[in-house]
Amino acid sequence: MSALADVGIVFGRVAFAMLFVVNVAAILGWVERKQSAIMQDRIGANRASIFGFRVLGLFHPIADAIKMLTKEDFMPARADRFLFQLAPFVSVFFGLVAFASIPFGDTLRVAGREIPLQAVTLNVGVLYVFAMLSLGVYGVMMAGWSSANNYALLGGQRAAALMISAEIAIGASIMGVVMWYGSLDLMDIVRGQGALLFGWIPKWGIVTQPLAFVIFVTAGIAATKRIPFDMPEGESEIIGYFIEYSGMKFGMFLMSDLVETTVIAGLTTSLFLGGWQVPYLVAEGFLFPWGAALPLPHLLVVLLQVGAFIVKVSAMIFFLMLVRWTLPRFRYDQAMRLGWLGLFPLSILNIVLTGLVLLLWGGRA
Amino acid sequence: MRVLQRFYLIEVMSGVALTAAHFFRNMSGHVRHSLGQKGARGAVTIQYPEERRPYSPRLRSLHRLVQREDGSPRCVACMMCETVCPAHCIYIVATEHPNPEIEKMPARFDIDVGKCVFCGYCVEACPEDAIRMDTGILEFASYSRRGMVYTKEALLALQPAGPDGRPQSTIPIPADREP
Amino acid sequence: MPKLTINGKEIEVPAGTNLIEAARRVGVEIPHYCYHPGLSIAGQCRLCMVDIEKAPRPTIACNTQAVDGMVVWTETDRVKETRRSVMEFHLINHPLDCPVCDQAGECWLQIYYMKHGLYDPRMTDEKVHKPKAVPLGPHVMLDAERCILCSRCVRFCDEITRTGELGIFNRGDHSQIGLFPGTELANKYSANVVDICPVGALTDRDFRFQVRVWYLDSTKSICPGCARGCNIEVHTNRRRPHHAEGRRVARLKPRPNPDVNGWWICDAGRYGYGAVDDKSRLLAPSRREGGAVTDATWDEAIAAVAGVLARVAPDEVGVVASPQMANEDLFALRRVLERRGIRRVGFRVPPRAPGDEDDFLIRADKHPNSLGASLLGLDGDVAAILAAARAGQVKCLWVFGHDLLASGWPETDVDRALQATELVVFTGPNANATSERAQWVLPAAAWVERDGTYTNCAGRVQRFRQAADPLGRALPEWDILGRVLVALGAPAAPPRAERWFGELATAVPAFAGLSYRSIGDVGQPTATGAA
Amino acid sequence: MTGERILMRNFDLPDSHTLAVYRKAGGYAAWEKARAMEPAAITEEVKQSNLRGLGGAGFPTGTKWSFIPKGHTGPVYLVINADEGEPGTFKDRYLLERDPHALIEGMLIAARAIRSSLGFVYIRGEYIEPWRRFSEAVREAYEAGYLGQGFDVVVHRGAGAYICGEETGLISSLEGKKGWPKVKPPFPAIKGAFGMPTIVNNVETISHVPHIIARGGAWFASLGTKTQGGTRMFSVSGRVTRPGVYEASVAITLRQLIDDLAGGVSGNGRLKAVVPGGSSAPILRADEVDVTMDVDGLRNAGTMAGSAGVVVMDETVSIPEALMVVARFYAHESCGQCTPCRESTGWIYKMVHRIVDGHGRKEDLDTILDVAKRGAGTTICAFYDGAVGPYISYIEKFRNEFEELIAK
Amino acid sequence: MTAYVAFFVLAALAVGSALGLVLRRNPIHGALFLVANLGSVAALYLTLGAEFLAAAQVIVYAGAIMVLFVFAIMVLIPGKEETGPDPRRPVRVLAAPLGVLLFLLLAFVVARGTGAPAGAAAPGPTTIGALGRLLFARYLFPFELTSVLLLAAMIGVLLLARKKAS
Amino acid sequence: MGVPEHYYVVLSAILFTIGVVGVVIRRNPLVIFMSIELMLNAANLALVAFGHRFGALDGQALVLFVMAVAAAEVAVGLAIIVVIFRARRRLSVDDLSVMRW
Repeated sequence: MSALADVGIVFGRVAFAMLFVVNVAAILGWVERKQSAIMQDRIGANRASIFGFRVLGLFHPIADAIKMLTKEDFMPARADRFLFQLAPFVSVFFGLVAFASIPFGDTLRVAGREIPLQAVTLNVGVLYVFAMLSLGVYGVMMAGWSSANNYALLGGQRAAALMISAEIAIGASIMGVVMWYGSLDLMDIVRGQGALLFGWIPKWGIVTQPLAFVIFVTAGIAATKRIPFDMPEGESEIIGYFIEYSGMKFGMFLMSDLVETTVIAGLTTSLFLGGWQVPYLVAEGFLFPWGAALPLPHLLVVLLQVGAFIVKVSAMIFFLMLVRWTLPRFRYDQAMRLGWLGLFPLSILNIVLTGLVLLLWGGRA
Repeated sequence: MRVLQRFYLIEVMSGVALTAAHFFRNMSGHVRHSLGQKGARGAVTIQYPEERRPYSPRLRSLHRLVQREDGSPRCVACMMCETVCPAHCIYIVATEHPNPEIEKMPARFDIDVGKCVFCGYCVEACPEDAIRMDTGILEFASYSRRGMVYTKEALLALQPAGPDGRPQSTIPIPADREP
Repeated sequence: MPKLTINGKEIEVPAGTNLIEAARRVGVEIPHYCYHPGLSIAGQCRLCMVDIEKAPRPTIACNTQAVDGMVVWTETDRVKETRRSVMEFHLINHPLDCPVCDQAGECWLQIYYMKHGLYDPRMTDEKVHKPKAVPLGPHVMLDAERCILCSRCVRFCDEITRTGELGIFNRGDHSQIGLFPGTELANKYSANVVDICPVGALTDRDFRFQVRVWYLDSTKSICPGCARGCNIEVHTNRRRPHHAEGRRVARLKPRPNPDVNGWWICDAGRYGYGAVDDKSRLLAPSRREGGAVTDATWDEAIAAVAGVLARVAPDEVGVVASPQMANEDLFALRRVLERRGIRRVGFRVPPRAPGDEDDFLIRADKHPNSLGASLLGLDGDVAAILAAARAGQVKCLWVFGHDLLASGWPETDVDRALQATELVVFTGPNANATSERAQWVLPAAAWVERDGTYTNCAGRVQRFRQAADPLGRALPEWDILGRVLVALGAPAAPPRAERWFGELATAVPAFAGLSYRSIGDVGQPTATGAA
Repeated sequence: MTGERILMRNFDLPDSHTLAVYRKAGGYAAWEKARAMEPAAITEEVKQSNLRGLGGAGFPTGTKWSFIPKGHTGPVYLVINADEGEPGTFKDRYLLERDPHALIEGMLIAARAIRSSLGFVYIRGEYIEPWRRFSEAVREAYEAGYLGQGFDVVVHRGAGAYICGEETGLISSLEGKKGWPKVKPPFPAIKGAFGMPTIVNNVETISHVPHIIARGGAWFASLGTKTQGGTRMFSVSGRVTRPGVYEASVAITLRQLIDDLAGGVSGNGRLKAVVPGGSSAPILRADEVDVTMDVDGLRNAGTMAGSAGVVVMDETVSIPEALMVVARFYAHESCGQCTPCRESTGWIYKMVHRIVDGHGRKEDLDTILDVAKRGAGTTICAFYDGAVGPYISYIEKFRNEFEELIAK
Repeated sequence: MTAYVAFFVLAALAVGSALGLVLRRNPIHGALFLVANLGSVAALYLTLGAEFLAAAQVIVYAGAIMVLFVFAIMVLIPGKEETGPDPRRPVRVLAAPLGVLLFLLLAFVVARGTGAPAGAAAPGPTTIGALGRLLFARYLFPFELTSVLLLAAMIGVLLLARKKAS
Repeated sequence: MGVPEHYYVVLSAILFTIGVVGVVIRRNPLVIFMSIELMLNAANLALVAFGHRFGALDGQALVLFVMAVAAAEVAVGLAIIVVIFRARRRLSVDDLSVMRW
């Protein structure tokens, strides 16, 4: 019975993470359209209707899905059939699994069980997410290579080069956070952000590691290959590694974009925005710096935390979209220069600075 | 200022702030409007298929072949357009014209609109003013690749756009255009 | 050998050389229309003006012979000015219909206007009108308005064919080329006037409106129409398959070679490429069992043929080679024969009707490589092979290209020989009655689809080059034979025609010292010369 | 200043074209004298006489004869150019009609000088009576034994092309081809009719030869100027009181010729312009007529002696219309061989025609002048240079008349 | 039990993908097989409790080294090299028996080794901290040497990849 | 945690052998390179297994060094291959027996 419950709990944790990512990604298609439209003084997609009901264009993602499912699933004659089929799955897969070790709440205590609100507990969680992100590049390269199309190949190569340069910066910038909070476990890092600096500032990563935050967000956008770093695909004119894809396979590439956006948002939240932390909310309830306290029941606290996580992720996604619809595209060499000559040295500098600070302030050294 | 610009970040943030301002202004307009506040409105664009902006007379739209007075094409099958076409979407086969004063005429003149990039070079290259892109027709989607191929007869039947830029002639239903 | 200076460059030329040719040798091009090295000098286009020091005014270069110590300048202001005026005169009555003119793209009026004209037009009056689209003969169409009256065509008919069908009629700006009453431009070389016409006045009725010339690719080749081996250019249309009714070979043009054909080819050769894109082309190896014909892979076909050759006694194999095959093919065949010790081989099959011949280019032997085949020692008695076949002594008969049933031998004799043979193998580019009787058909690439060499009637080895891809799965004969050779156990066969020729040159004394490089574009005589 | 009539001395005799009359007047005596002379001596005598070609080009005759290659062994031809096509010229017609035997005698002497055994006389197709008279004379000469003994004469009639008056065009026509001039070199004296050395001389030139042989080259030379000897026949036409053929020394001035011989401008008209040497000669204004009529005198005056066809125009004549007539003539007669001539004669005619019709444009005159000057000297024969003479001189000397028409 | 299942599944994956690498003609396929192999080995590390190594394996090997490989293969697009006849076929055929021989040798060594006494120390909890301390204490010098090695490699690569000054 | 370490070592031997065979039979230097990586990897596996067996972390530390070496080696090796390819347009170790060209 309890084994069954264990299995159920594990299943529930994984399902929550999965469904969270998948649904957010699905809704992001609509959000992206609407947000960009409103930003640009437009209305946005609103034509799809069922019996005349349009519901703010919410049927468009459904229509898209139907369209993609029913479209001709085209494959170039000289394509590498197996890799061509595999590539979109690889692409989406690593995006999805990367979310697994991101904690969306503190430990939930129900019926004497301690349930960490995280799909998978890993003591090297940060490295795990990082590893999965770095494997995402294979989907892109496989797609580019197997299409037997020079545009696709070039797109794949550009994507690979871009992602490598971005991931180096991501990895190095994370190191600062890891040093500060002294753990590779994401749950530990989030917990560490619950502490207060000078007694009243939440010790979020954005406060302790501002430089790392900027580097991470920039490199994170680059890792998702979205504007302003969309030289591998450049949907408006370049057309990249997925040029030969159609139907649902193409849809999966589209989705992997959104999934990666969600993952980056989740990771940013966990590393820099305090994860599921609500300022001054501790396990027993609110404990404000001026001494006031508001005790809350455990379940409410957990709900508040999960809610805070979702709000933070949403806000981060909103920000990423804002950037995507605001900035023009970098040229390939500019992006490379930014990655290798800008972000990478800066993140190394950040590690050194963090080390110095920790040494001098005696933080954890 | 220059040094700061080189760091992108400030510039990026000011750009993001601008677009965010638009977003929130429009969003609040939309929300207030839907809550019944009549005066408030978010920005609204032209609702395309129903509302149309008049086309510029310089607009390059679907091609047509100009007729002589007797209804035959003015085209003399000189292949200038076929040669200049960067998309290789024009297919001409020339044949002898019964009148020796007119060197030749097209036996076949197909344009594969599916390949066309609407650069207008064919119009520029034509020495006879026999091909124009002034039909005002922009919507010519088809369910098949072959449906995108317009034959000589189809191109000859098209009329130039009216003074408002609206198409004067309708294109045949794609299924009827099987060459 | 007078020594003269052209544009500051000193050069020595043979006595009698005119200034256009002398300038060409130092790389200076003097524009001209009426001058043609193969024709007499008319001096009437007046374009080839040059400045000769001590001469009061520019002089025409075509009619000025190089003299020792002459100092010639071809680009002085005076010359340029004169050229520009002459270009203007040429274009006064020339219609501005370049876009519809078939010559556009290879028209010397266009070329020289862009190089030497570029004046502002002043002629605003009505141009002189003349007849258009007048057929002069089966191959040539005249547009008199475009004619610039260089008289090359007239001189060609007077001096080269000596048939004199053409003349210039009327006077002044109403002058026009025309046929003398009661004649037709139908001599055996008539279409050469199209080549020498510098403008679009004379066009080829066969080629007219088929392809614009700028779509064509040109490949140096040799005419396979007779033993003369005229040098030609094959013009192929690869970029616009919907043109020329899908023909890949759009036209043949003569290629100057003073030692073989001068500047000319006969009409029979010029229009003799029809078989290349013909429906009768064999596209894939095929096997006939019972009445059914099935396509096979090359591996199967080679294995089957080689298997029979290996199984049957050498005396029971007969091979009818073809003088249409290149030297490389014939040598590869010789290798196959040597390997099996086959001795029944020949290549001479009498035609049903004797070929025509004249004292200029056309030879009666309608095959390009008869001499090459005999130099390679394949000159056996085909009639004897067929006789042996009738007597049941030949089990396998391999026929290359020939239609034995349409030869000069009685059809019934050939038929009996084919019936008495167990296995008939046919190799050639096109199907014919004999291939219909073969158990194995191995499709060969046509001559424009491959590289090779022919030895012409004068013993000159000349190269032809690949201008198009082989149709279907056809292969050059040397490749087919090379594969058979390997299947018969030889270690490896040369992978390219050039390598085959290299082996040929080392093995056959007549070809000693020859290589593709030494043959070049204009050919080289064999060591033995004419046989 | 009229002097002795040499060529025309027999013209007034009745039946002057017959052998009998000619012999009675001393004919064929020079031939008898020449038979005894060495060919080179004959040529020398002619050289001394300063006789210059009277067909148009004015080339020294003796010099021309000496161009025959020395070592040549094949046939040499003597061709007489009687294709008198130059507008305003009609002297040869008189010679052929009134004194054909003078020509035959001259041919015999010239043939001996150049060692020719066959002579051709190319008579203009329209000259039917001259052809008949001359053929008759040839028959008489054969009967009398002058011809047929070492020298034969073939009479050939042209078919009506002006260009056949050009020596190589004439040779082409004689050979049975289209009458197109040939490219030079080779010159006819080296390689002419049927590929053999050929001397082409005008009727009038050869008709002078018997007199030169009979009376000596020095005498002949003394009749004219320093560079041109003897007399010549002037065909005077147009607005004069007495048009016709007049023989006079080449040293006569144009004014003397018009006023003294031709009786001055007809009616009460005032002289406006004169064409001194056939239609190809550049026109002279009334104030330019005080020039001697020899080759070099006229050349120095910017015109040419040509065939000595003098056309007189008075104030009633419209120069543009005159040019239109001339231009039409050249457009019509251009043989069509050389591009500049073929195309620009037609073009210039179209422009002049348009000007006369009142549709002229301002730039037309300059275009005509430019086109004419550009084409000049670029062609095989002198036809176009001949055409350029009137184009340029008419417009340059009477530009105001053209401009008035254009301004209308 | 689950541990055995996991091991054998992963071992099968590792061997299969290794064979794929060696036997597939197409180098891209080979590279992807190697990625799979590295992944399964990383998973094996997990079963051995070496979580940090597993992550490092994926990041360094699969994420960086193999991406470089795939990148290089895509840039060069080879693949035709091994289609022609092989002049040294006999030598290469010899590889298979030699390989078997080598394996037998190794297996023999392993078989002998298992008899040796197991280490006294029971497998203790392997924390990343411990690993870190080990690296920065006992292996500090090699660790620093590694950085020198990487620097040298970096400079070398830059030198090699530099376009010839033209 | 029940799988005996020598299982891992045998697996490591198998992988190593496959790597060796790959190096011998393949002609494409890229594939040979990858086979070498496979061999290194097999050795790593053995190291970790031994470390696990002896309860020491030294094995893992060694693996980290191997990884660093492998990374350096791949970077340099690939650079060399790219340079060779640029010069030859062909990749086959049989052609690379000479050290200069």
